[in-house]
Amino acid sequence: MTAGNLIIAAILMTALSGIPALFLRNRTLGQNLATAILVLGSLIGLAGAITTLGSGRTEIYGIAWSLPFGPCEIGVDPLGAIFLLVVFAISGCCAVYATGYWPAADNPATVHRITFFFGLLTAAMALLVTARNGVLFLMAWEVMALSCYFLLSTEDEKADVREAATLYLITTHLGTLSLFAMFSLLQGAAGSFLFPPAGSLNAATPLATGIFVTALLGFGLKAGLMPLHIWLPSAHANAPSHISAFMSGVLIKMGIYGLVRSLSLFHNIPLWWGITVLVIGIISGVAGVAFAIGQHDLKRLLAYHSIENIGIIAMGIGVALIGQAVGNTILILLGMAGALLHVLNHATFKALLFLAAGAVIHATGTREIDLMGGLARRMPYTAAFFLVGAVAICGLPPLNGFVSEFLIYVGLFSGILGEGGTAVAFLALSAPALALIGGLAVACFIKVYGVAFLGVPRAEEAAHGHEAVRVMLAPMALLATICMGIGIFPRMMAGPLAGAVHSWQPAVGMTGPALTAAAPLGWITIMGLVQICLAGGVAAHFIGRLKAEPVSAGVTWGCGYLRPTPRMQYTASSFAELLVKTFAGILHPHVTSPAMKEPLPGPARFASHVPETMLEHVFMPVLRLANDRLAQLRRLQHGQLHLYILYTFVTLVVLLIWAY
Amino acid sequence: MSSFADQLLVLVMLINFAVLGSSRIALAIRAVAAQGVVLGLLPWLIHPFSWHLLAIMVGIILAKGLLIPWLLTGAVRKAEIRRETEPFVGYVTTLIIGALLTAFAFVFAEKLPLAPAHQGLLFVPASVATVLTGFLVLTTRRKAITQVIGYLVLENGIFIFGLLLTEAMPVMVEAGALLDLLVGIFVMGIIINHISREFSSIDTSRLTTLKE
Amino acid sequence: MTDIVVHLLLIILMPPLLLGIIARTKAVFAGRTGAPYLQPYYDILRLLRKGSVFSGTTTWVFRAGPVVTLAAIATAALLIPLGNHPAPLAFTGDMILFAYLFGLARFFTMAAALDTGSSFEGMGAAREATFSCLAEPTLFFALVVLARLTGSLSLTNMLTRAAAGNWLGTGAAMLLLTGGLFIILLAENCRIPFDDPNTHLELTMVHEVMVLDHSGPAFGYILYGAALKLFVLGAFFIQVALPFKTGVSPVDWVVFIGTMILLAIVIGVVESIMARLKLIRIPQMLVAATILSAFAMLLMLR
Amino acid sequence: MLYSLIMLPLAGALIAWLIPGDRLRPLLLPLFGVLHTALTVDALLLTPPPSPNDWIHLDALGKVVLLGISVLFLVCAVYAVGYLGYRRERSNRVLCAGLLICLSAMSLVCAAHHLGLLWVAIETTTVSMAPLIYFNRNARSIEATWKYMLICSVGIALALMGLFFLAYSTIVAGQEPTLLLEPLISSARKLSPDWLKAAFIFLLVGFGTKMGLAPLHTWKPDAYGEAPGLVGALLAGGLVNCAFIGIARIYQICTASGNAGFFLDTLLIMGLISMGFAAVFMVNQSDFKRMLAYSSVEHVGILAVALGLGKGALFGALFHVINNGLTKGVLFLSSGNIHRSYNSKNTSQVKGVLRRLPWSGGLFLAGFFAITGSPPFSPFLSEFSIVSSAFIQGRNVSGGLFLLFLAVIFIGMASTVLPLVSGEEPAETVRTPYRDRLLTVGPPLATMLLVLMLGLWLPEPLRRLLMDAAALLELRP
Repeated sequence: MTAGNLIIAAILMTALSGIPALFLRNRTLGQNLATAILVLGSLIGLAGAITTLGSGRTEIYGIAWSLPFGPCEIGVDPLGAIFLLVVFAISGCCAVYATGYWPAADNPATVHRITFFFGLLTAAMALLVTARNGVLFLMAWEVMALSCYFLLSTEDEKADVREAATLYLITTHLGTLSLFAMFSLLQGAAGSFLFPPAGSLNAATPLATGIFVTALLGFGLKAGLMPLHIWLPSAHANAPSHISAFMSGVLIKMGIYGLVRSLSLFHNIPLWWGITVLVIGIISGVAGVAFAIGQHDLKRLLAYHSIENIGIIAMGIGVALIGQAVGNTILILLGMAGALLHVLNHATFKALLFLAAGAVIHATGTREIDLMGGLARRMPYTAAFFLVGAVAICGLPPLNGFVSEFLIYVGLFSGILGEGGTAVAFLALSAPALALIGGLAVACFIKVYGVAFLGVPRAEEAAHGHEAVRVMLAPMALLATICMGIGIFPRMMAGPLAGAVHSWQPAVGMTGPALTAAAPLGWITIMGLVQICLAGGVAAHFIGRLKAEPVSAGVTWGCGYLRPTPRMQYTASSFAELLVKTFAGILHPHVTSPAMKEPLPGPARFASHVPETMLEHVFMPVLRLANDRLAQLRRLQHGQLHLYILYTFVTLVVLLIWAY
Repeated sequence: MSSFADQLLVLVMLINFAVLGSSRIALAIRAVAAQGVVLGLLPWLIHPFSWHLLAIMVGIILAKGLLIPWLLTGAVRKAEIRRETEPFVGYVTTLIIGALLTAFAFVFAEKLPLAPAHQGLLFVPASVATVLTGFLVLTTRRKAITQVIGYLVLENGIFIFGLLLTEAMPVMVEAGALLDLLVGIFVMGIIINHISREFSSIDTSRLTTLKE
Repeated sequence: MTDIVVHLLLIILMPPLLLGIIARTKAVFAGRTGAPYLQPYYDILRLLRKGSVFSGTTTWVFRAGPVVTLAAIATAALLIPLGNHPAPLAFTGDMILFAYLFGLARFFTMAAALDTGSSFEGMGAAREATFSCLAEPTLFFALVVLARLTGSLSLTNMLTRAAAGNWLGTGAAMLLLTGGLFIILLAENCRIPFDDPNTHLELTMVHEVMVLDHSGPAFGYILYGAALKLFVLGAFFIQVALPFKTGVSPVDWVVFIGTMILLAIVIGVVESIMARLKLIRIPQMLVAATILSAFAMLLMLR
Repeated sequence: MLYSLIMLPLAGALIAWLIPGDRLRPLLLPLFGVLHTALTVDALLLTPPPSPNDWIHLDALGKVVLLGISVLFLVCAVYAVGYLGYRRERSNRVLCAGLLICLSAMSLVCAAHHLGLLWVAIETTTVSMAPLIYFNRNARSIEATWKYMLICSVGIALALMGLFFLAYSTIVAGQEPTLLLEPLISSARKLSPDWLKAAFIFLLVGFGTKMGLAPLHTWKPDAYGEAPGLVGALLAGGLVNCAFIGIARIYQICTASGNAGFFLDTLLIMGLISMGFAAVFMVNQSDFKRMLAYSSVEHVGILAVALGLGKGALFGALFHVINNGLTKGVLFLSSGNIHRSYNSKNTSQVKGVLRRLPWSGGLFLAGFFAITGSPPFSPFLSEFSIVSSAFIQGRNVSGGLFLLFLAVIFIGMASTVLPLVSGEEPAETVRTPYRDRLLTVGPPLATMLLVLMLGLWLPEPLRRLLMDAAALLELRP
């Protein structure tokens, strides 16, 4: 049983997982059956991906198809395997979670829709990653997009769900159209719809430039790079939470995969490609997290963090491209390895966060964090898992987020040491940018965690929160474990990553040790352990002291005020106010602040809300303008028959005059 | 002989102007009928006699000269309308435009080579001019019936050209031409009746509910 | 080996002394006798022996806060070279870990603050979050400059190689850098003019207000952690600002300790002669620091 | 053999006219539909030896279109039984007879190799459709019919003029005067280029009117909007393809004449203009049937562009003829159901179709995805092969415009279709007797599955057939 066969089996199983349920009268049984099949398929797929990563071999299978687009192949290589790992792992977790979060008993109308399209979505993604023919790729791509649309619009009786779904569908289709152009151009360059071997195309041609631009457009739209991210926040916010987790964890990574895969086909890459990707990455990262800080809808906030992390991944890719341009293999290795590892890491901790958020929303019935508070008491496990995710996404040691950012940082710094004016300048600039992103992320997540889980309940909803059921907690626990595992023992990823980078750019003749040499992953383990030991020591001492000395409970010190009420707690808006003010230039927040005139002001409230500025201030106005212009043209269809005949007449005459 | 054909063609073109200038529908119908008769005579002049030719002539004169005018007059009588009041473009203007179009037709005809047999004949300009006139009527008149007349003129123009090919072209294509003409007019006649029933008038400028 | 022992001894013993010196300096300026130099040691030891009071609203996060914070700062202390001596733990890219450990410490301090549900502590956390992420880039500009300057990716080399020679070579850059770093040093350690460690107007405070509710051993850890942070960042600063080195190990230790004490005095002086900034001015100062170090970087890359 | 394809439906029409009962008559349609399809398949399988100078014989091009038309008619015929079940108030004599006459005329179009005959056949389809558009007998339908009739007649007249020019070009060139296709193609190089150009222009405008290329498309939204769903389906999936054959025949001659540049450019430009027009009119279109009409304008534009591009796009063009026909069938039939059920075709009243009519709504949605070229439906394959051949030929501007228009059209259609199918159904909508039944849902469903199948697996015979047809249109150097 080779890796490829395993993957193919997994694709088939996941694709069909939802079908039996359609014919079962007992919906709960159907859901469980579908989940079981899906999980089994995912496990098989994981086995396949892991074998590939272990062996580092590439397997190509020709498949017989009758479509007039040349031969068709599918293949599994380490680069793809990394993404397959993500697809199958997260898919399995979300499916299990769904049985608790979206039980058939409570949602008889929609459960089949969800299980069916979820399986289809998983399979489409896996197929997408293994496709080696442009047309097959496009088909998988669109099946993915469409099934995701149906999942997203599950609750289409809600108006904003409909809006989000429509926006998503339109943007994703625009991306697909841009990919039409890209694969056509690629066919022109390679002479066939089959993907040419990695590094076989010369990037210094206008054709290649066209491919690069269209790829950036098409895949960037899916990945949610600024300013193409407009669909992402509302989509992630309005989908059912496990779908949000899957979208944010995996779907947008498919855009990254497409970008990486299409870039892998080129050699002799011009510097400006790398710089473009790097700068776009920086913009997405900083702007994404800045927008996130302004949100107080839990899921919208997490969605903007997806944009941020996609930005970080793009920065890694940019570093790798710059490395190719200046011929510095260390940069290629570290940048791409960092990017790929961050794909994996973001998938895990973002899925974890969304699942935890789902549990919270399930318990409190609201997405508004200002209505939560004190949940750590009522749902301790969820709170703990969310904390793990939060620390990880902030890139703080000793969790996995740190490792991938560490790789990218080391890449940046080793680029800075090298020669080459422009490149060095941009790399040097991006290190502090990444630091800024990290700092803002910390600010944002301490806000979420503090306001939602700590303190005391701010509203009824939160007061009656209840801990999630086991089937919801188990996936979270698994994901949290992965976060810690990779964070403390990153060395186990060194081999796979190096293999993936190698299959991305065969020129880089690197294997496991080289990566560990370039970035001391072993030391990260040591430092992690040191941290844990120190913490353990202090904790032990602390506990000892607590045992030894009297411990009494009191009320929070209100600086003399003895009857604090929940409404006195700092809200998300007020927490973010200073930062939102600092970034008001790009955020355009809607602020309603009290105007204090008379000496003894009456009751007043402060609230700030950050809209999807790109959409509101750039895209919609343009579309509206275009629409008004077109309205003029629509008068041509005025119903006057004789003028219709005149059109015919004029066409005839014009053609005659043109001809003679 | 051929010069005489040319004179007839000039006559055809004059009839075009009559159609353009006439405000009374009855007159326009007669004019078209006359045009049909003239066209029916033309083949006689350019082709040697043959029974086949005779058949065609008779057929045309019957169809274009009698049957269709009869249908149209019937429609007019049903809808009780005498004259085309306020067309979209005034009569004088249409006449001028018609003149320009005729000129254009001659220019256009200049550019096209003729078969040796037809050198110096006015067939091409005449037919093009008539077609354009038909268009002009179609685009400038309000009443459905007048638009049908315009369509007839258009058909006549095409038929003029068809004469150049009478022997070259198999019968059934002419038959096709006639068939098309007849069926077209027939269906239109029916519809005109329905229009007058639905809208109590056959003023097509009222038919503008379907639009963006 | 001895170096490592000395290093450990210093990071364990010396930090509270700095606080003592600063306090004494301020007392002198205020014309008071002031508390003895070792007062902070007494305070910490006393606190460790005291019992604790926990607010009813708090959870385990509140208790974990000080522990994790102290552990993180202590780990960072193992990465920083002192004087001319390599750090006990040094590897490629350790400066990144160094920077992020402070992030971790901050995260848990703020979490503990928010756990109390007090509006004052929330306020403090909000300010801390804002200021620290504005301070972050400056540190990294500095790291970029040092990396470029010394051609190495490890704190030990960056700081020990940053010899007085650099000042002759790229004086302007170093000057800007020093300015920037000094601002960060004060801001990160909540000293005047950014924050006032011993006022009791909660509305004006940043760090102190976050730890209002802690008591007993936990508060002891916080106090010690703060001192250690001052020590570590101070060490970082002086090795950029005053890279005096002889190469003879004992002498270098003495020089290092001397410069640290000098730094403490300078901070004391600054605190005595400056007033606290208005809260809205603080971000501007931090951005200014960022700009200074950014210029320094540009000069380096040129 | 071939003649039976044409005669059989005529006989059917006669019978339909004679049968007195309205209940029984519709059953004739599926009967003759099946017979016709059987004959078609038979004709496709065993090919009579090609006889170039025959007025009627079936070449690959004709086969492709005939196949599409026959299948579509069968679908509409079965649907008609269910549909007319809801329209007992009207006599369906004219409808049934008209449909069958139209079928025979369409078959003739596919088989005709004498351009005169071809023209007569196309004309017959036009005339036979007029009373069908008028089926609803109200002010709107009569207006639509009148416009359709007059504009199409003008167009067809111009086409006749074009034919005359073509014939005359042979005379001028001193060739044996003929309107048979093969001789014309073989002697194309000798024809007088000026007359040929004129002929091409008149024929393009003529058949273009029938096909609905902008700005000659003006009758389309009205006719499609007012005609019953199945008539709309036949208009969009059948008659359009007949007109396409007309243009394709001229294309064969013109491209064989040596300097094809002018003809190709004209087609390309007309096609792009049509797509642009469609794009403009689809944006916030509130009447979903009119929207489908503009979508049809778009797709004839695509066909024209494909012809204009030539080379690899030709395969796409022919494949698209079939795909577009079938998909339009699905869309019009399901939209007909929706119209029946809500008794309105305005998006302001029609909402939440997926909840009220899960099957029709789902089909409409699927059809929308298919027609906008989303994989895995077959229109994706044809549209993609067209656009990719544009880019491969280095016609980046055309390709870019093509994609741009597709993008705008998708936005327009999506913002009309999605609110239509999704959401809750409004409370105040009228209750109508219509329910989704096997006879009204089965046919479009089968067609949809066919479209999906073709998108995933192109049967070898069909593929070879398309290849042969494309070879017929190939530019001969």
